[in-house]
Amino acid sequence: MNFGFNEEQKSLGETVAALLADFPALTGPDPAQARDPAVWRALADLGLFALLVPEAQGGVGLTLVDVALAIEALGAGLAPPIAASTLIATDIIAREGTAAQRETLLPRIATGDVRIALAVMEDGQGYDPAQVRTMMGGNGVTGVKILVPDADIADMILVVARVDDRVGLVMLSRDARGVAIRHHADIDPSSGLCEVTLNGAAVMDGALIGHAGSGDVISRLMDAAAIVYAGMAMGIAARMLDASVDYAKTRVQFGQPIGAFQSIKHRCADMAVAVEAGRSAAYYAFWTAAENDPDRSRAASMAKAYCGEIARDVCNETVQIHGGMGFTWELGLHRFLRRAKVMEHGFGNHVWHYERIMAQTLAARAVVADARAA
Amino acid sequence: MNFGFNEEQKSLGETVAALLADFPALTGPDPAQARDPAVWRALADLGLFALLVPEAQGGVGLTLVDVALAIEALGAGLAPPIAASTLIATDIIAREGTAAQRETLLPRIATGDVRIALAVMEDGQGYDPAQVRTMMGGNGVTGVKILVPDADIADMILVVARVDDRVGLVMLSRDARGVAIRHHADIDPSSGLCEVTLNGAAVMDGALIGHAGSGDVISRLMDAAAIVYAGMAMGIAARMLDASVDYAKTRVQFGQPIGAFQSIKHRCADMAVAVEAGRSAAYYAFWTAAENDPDRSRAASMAKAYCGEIARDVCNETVQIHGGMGFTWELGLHRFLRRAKVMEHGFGNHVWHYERIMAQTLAARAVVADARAA
Amino acid sequence: MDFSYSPQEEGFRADLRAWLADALPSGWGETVFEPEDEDERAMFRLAWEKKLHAGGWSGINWPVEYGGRGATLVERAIFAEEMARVGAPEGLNIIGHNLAGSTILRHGTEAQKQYFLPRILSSDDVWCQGFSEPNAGSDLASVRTRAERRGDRFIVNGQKIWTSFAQYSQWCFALVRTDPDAPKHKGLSFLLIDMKSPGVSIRPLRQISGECEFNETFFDDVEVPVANIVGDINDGWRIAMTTLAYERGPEDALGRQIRFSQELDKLIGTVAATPRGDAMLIDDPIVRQKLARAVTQVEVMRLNAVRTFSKYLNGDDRGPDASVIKLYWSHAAQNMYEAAMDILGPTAPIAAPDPLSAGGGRFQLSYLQSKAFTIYSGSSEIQRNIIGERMLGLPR
Amino acid sequence: MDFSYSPQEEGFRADLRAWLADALPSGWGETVFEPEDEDERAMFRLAWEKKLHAGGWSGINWPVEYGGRGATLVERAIFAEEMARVGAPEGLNIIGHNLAGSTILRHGTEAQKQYFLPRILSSDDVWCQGFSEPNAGSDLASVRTRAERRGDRFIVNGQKIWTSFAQYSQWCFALVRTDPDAPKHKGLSFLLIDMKSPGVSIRPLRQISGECEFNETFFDDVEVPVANIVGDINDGWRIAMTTLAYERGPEDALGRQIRFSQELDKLIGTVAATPRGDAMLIDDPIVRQKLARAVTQVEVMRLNAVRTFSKYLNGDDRGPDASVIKLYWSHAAQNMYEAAMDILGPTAPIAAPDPLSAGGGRFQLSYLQSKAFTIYSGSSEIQRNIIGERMLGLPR
Repeated sequence: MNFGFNEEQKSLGETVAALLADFPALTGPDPAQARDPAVWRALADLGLFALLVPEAQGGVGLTLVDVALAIEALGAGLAPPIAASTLIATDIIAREGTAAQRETLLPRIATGDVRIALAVMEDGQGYDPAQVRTMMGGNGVTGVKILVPDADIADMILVVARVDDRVGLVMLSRDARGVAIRHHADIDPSSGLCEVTLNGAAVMDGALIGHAGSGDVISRLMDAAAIVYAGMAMGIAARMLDASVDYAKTRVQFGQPIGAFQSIKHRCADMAVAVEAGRSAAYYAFWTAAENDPDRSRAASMAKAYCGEIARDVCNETVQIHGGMGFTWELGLHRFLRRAKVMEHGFGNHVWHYERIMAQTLAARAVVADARAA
Repeated sequence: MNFGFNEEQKSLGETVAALLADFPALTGPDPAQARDPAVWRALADLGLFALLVPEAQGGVGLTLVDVALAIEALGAGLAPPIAASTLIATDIIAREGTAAQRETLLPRIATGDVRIALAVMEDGQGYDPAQVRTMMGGNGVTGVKILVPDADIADMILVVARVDDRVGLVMLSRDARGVAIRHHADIDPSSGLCEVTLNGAAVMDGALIGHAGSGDVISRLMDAAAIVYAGMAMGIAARMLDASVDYAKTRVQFGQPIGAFQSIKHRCADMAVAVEAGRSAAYYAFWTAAENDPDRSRAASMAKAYCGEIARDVCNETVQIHGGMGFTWELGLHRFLRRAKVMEHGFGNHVWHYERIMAQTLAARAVVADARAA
Repeated sequence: MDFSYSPQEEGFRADLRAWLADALPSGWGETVFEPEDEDERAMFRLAWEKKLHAGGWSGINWPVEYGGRGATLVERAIFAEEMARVGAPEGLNIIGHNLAGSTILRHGTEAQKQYFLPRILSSDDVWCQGFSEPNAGSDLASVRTRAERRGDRFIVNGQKIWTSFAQYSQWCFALVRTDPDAPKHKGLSFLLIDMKSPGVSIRPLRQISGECEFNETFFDDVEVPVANIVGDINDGWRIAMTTLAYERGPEDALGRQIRFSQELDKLIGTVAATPRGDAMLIDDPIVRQKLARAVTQVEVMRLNAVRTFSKYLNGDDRGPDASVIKLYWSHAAQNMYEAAMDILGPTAPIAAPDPLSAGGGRFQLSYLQSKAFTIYSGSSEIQRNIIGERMLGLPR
Repeated sequence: MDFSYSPQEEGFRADLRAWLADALPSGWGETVFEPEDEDERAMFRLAWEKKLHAGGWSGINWPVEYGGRGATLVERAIFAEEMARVGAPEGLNIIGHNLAGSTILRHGTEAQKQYFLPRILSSDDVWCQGFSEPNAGSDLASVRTRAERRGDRFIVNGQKIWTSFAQYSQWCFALVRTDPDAPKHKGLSFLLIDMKSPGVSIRPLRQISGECEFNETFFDDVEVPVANIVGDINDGWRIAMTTLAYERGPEDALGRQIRFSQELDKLIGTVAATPRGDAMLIDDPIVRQKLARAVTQVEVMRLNAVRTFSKYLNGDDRGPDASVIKLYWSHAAQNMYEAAMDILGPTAPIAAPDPLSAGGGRFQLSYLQSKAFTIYSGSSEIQRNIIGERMLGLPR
């Protein structure tokens, strides 16, 4: 048992962070300027999208836990959400895809030639993927998906839809007939949130992912996405903590750095504890996903709920600690606040995940009780 | 319009506070030593129980708002709960009682010869008085009431029970046939919490309070009790704030009074703001009860929910600010913590009252909407 | 304690209500709204303020001799309630009315009162506030903007920041250093500066919400007549404390509370009309808890302000209670908007003009704006110091 | 990162599990419980510790030469898990094992190790901690208890407070002032004091929960051999910091986490079995949110401890991370018990032995006890100073 990352895992995180730092507009004040398409190519050239692809399909064959720190760096660097979406989709295809899907898609993902957006939510249905009304029928997929990050720049869209009375995953080409995309107006234009209207959208051959499998594909998707979002949330939180501490060391008021005042010092300490706590939850969840551990869904929900709350709190505190500078547009702290808020609502907010934790906890208790009774 | 208390109202509060201070065991460390029966007599001799009794029945004819500061003092001084219970019952009898009930009961209440306990809750039914199963039938009242403060020292018990398919209020003599009383074991022995088992308990003549009236008697009871408890909670909170500030001024660590450290100073400031906010909510609620304002139930629930939370938070903070001394038995801060916790759960906790606020708010919106539509 | 109204007060209410019914555009708040564009909105608000003034409803509590109508505190509260009831527009010259005017009334010379006060009431002069500087935020007394006396002029040099609405202002009241050698609180003066003076320049400062309410204002050898000092030279700190007491006080809080209350009502309406699965979002018990908490805190904001009004009415002086009021409303409002973003669920991030934005997308902008509440007008940290030291008597 | 176990580790677990099945009384945790009486419970816990020692399960991670079995950190975590699984009793000599032993192992002389360590492992010597004094709480370095050297003896005079379990202890480690003229951190020494020495007296100190876990301990001309100093004279502050790092560290947190986790499980079971109107309390969505938050925080307590264990395993030094761990668990546990009192509803205040007390009345006592968590072992304020200054590098 060891809860540490190895050198390769750490180095991966540092490399991604360094790469993103080369694109300062990503974290610059204007979210509308933060969607440089060159970032995708640079990440692909780095090999990021090959990491989760099995060696048989030309990838590196790593698991989610191996890329945990890289994902944290994607969060901290406000990378385009399509990077995370594609990694999540890769995990699903590699684990749940048919041999044909794997052979067709994964080599192209590995080289960065396929960007995949994730389309889960629909208006008026809350967060639960079981509630979707989008339907795959004989003449294609029909329904309206909302809040799909970076759908406009994706090559493919992985859609949660009803198929044969079950909720499943369908892969569409973004250019397919019957696919219409509209940008949302929203608080974080850099997330590229889109509404995707599917009107008998043409499906690809073998477009159903994992439908013949364990039936676990939707919960695997929600878990993987929750964990990746939790990791990115911790990236944001850790970066904001660093910004607060740096500011507290240099900003002088009343003749001393404000970090000498307990009101600032203690708040930084509480944030540091929250960041460590959130990382504990997130890293453990990454591990359960990598191992497909029985605790996976509970761990994923704990990470998503808790890390989302922490990122929100730390962003708020960071604005406060920066005082007047904190609420300027130019300093750009709002970029992290906005992104964190969008991510908080992606793939289930804390209320939805806390409810899911409770359901998982009670189910696990029932199993133990049954075992004792037997 | 004026949100201030007049001199008589203030003086009443100060007089009650001074009287209770003459009984140091009330706030001493041992809750089991804090039930001196002489306190009741002293409060009665002061005339406290005549205040809400109309002049026609030998009282002073004041309303709840006139005694708000006296009730705050009862809270701060950890007075026996029977004092508050009797004041609440007085308000109900004076407003909802029949002429006969008023003539029979109120003069004896005014002189302090009748102590009245309030029996609302039952096991397994939550906080809602509409859920009681205790029944008044032909051969008396049957059911089990729990968490009745000071039932053992009461002369009468006002019981929420089902009567003719409605929920009503029945007055019983504590000594009546079929009434059995058992002390609870609980975190605040000074509250005298009892289980009251009614087994065909004999009722007095004209024992039904307000049953022929507006049907508002139960909500008036819950509102009056919520408001009185909110007032007492603010008494506790204000006293704990004072204790914290005093300690922060005198306890020296690292060469200065700890109140000079922002971690303590700012927490005291936040408590002071909370105390002022809670008082705003409580005092307004007292006024709505005195005037039977249409906003009464919403104001009562706001006061009970909010002041209960504030008292809890301030008690917790006060223990923390006192450091090691704070968790000693001898200093006695735990007495306030324990009492506040018992009061938090009396007559609806914050969750129940927040739900009630929402119901009231939505009902008021509907009235406005109807008015606009008409 | 008495929350009921006298016949005179009810008469005041009836007059105002009748006037408002005439004065507001037909369909106001239902089909007619404020302009979206920031500049157009500012001009709309200015026009509304002038209309109020023409109707005799500007600065109602000021003495009649300076153009007010000597309204009581209670009438002032009624005024606020009625403005809320109809969702009246905000004003542009809030700083003029609440801060410049109140400060000049309290500390100004008779000549200053005669000149400035009527022009504030009529909003011929819009005002901005020149207190903060890049290195004097929480530590306000460390301002460096210098005013050197030369004959009957001060020559002002320096930079102010967070000067709200400077771009629309004719005048600025500023805290400046007139004695660089004195201890920092003792060398400050309170000057009234004509924004048209040569050497005044402004640069817009975009805030977190993307709006440009604030500015940096630069003073480059700006000449200010010595007659434009309020109070004595080097006594500016005391004058500024009065201004801050008004900025943080119940008048300001009551106006804000009304807007928060309207937004909360809109939120509840939105939630009540939002389907969630087979039911409505308002049926969710967790959502109801959050809303009820916001209802309570917004109501307490109002009660805090009214209670402090009553203290003044009963003869108490203005004191650190202004900090209590400001600390409370700023956090309560932040909590409310954070709760709104929580409650609105998956579509919370969707803003206007997206057709899917909940409640017309107003909560997203307010949410972002709310992050400034606990920072401007004295950060929460400063308010806690003031409360701890001046109200509770804790050591510095 | 790897949370799976090696065959050796699984073997360790199997051995322990088999031993525990034999060692615990039949019906343990179901029909057989710890004694209610405080003194009887202490003796029961001592007997259990001696049984563990006889079975070879005491101080398992200590070096074999001092009576341990050189267990790995992972085995230690497994040990904690298995003790949790069976709900094994706590020990009485926790301070001996975790603090006295660890400190002597790190800083003691060979003679001290040879003498004290086996006696700690066997719990022949129970230990208490003499750090705090009435005027040295958060400001620990201001201790006034004096030790004057006279030949081969120190003469100790003064008063300690919060000496847990002093009434059952044979030994006390104490921080005492050996140079009253030096700066306050530089004049302290770390002494091992025999509690049977003439001049030692104790007075029980009741705590908020009504229990007497703590004491005041008085030293009146107590003679302590100079051989009983740990580290150099006047170097006691450094030694004490080691002790505190163990007190706040992952070993302590993991043991506590297990008890919190058991109590939370009991709470969930109680809530699941509690009717509320026509349904069960566990069906209430608001209750479920609160429980899930507690589940998460209690799990994070465990993960924090394991993560810090892993840092040590991977070669990192003990540092301010102990403060992170302690600050987290203390507040998370307080939150949990506050939530329990919330969730249990009207009957929450009803305690054991009342038949109506929820979950057997255990939550009420734990709730009261939890108020001390954020105060003892260094208050939260002190932990935040340590984290702010030593971990984040913020100025003093």
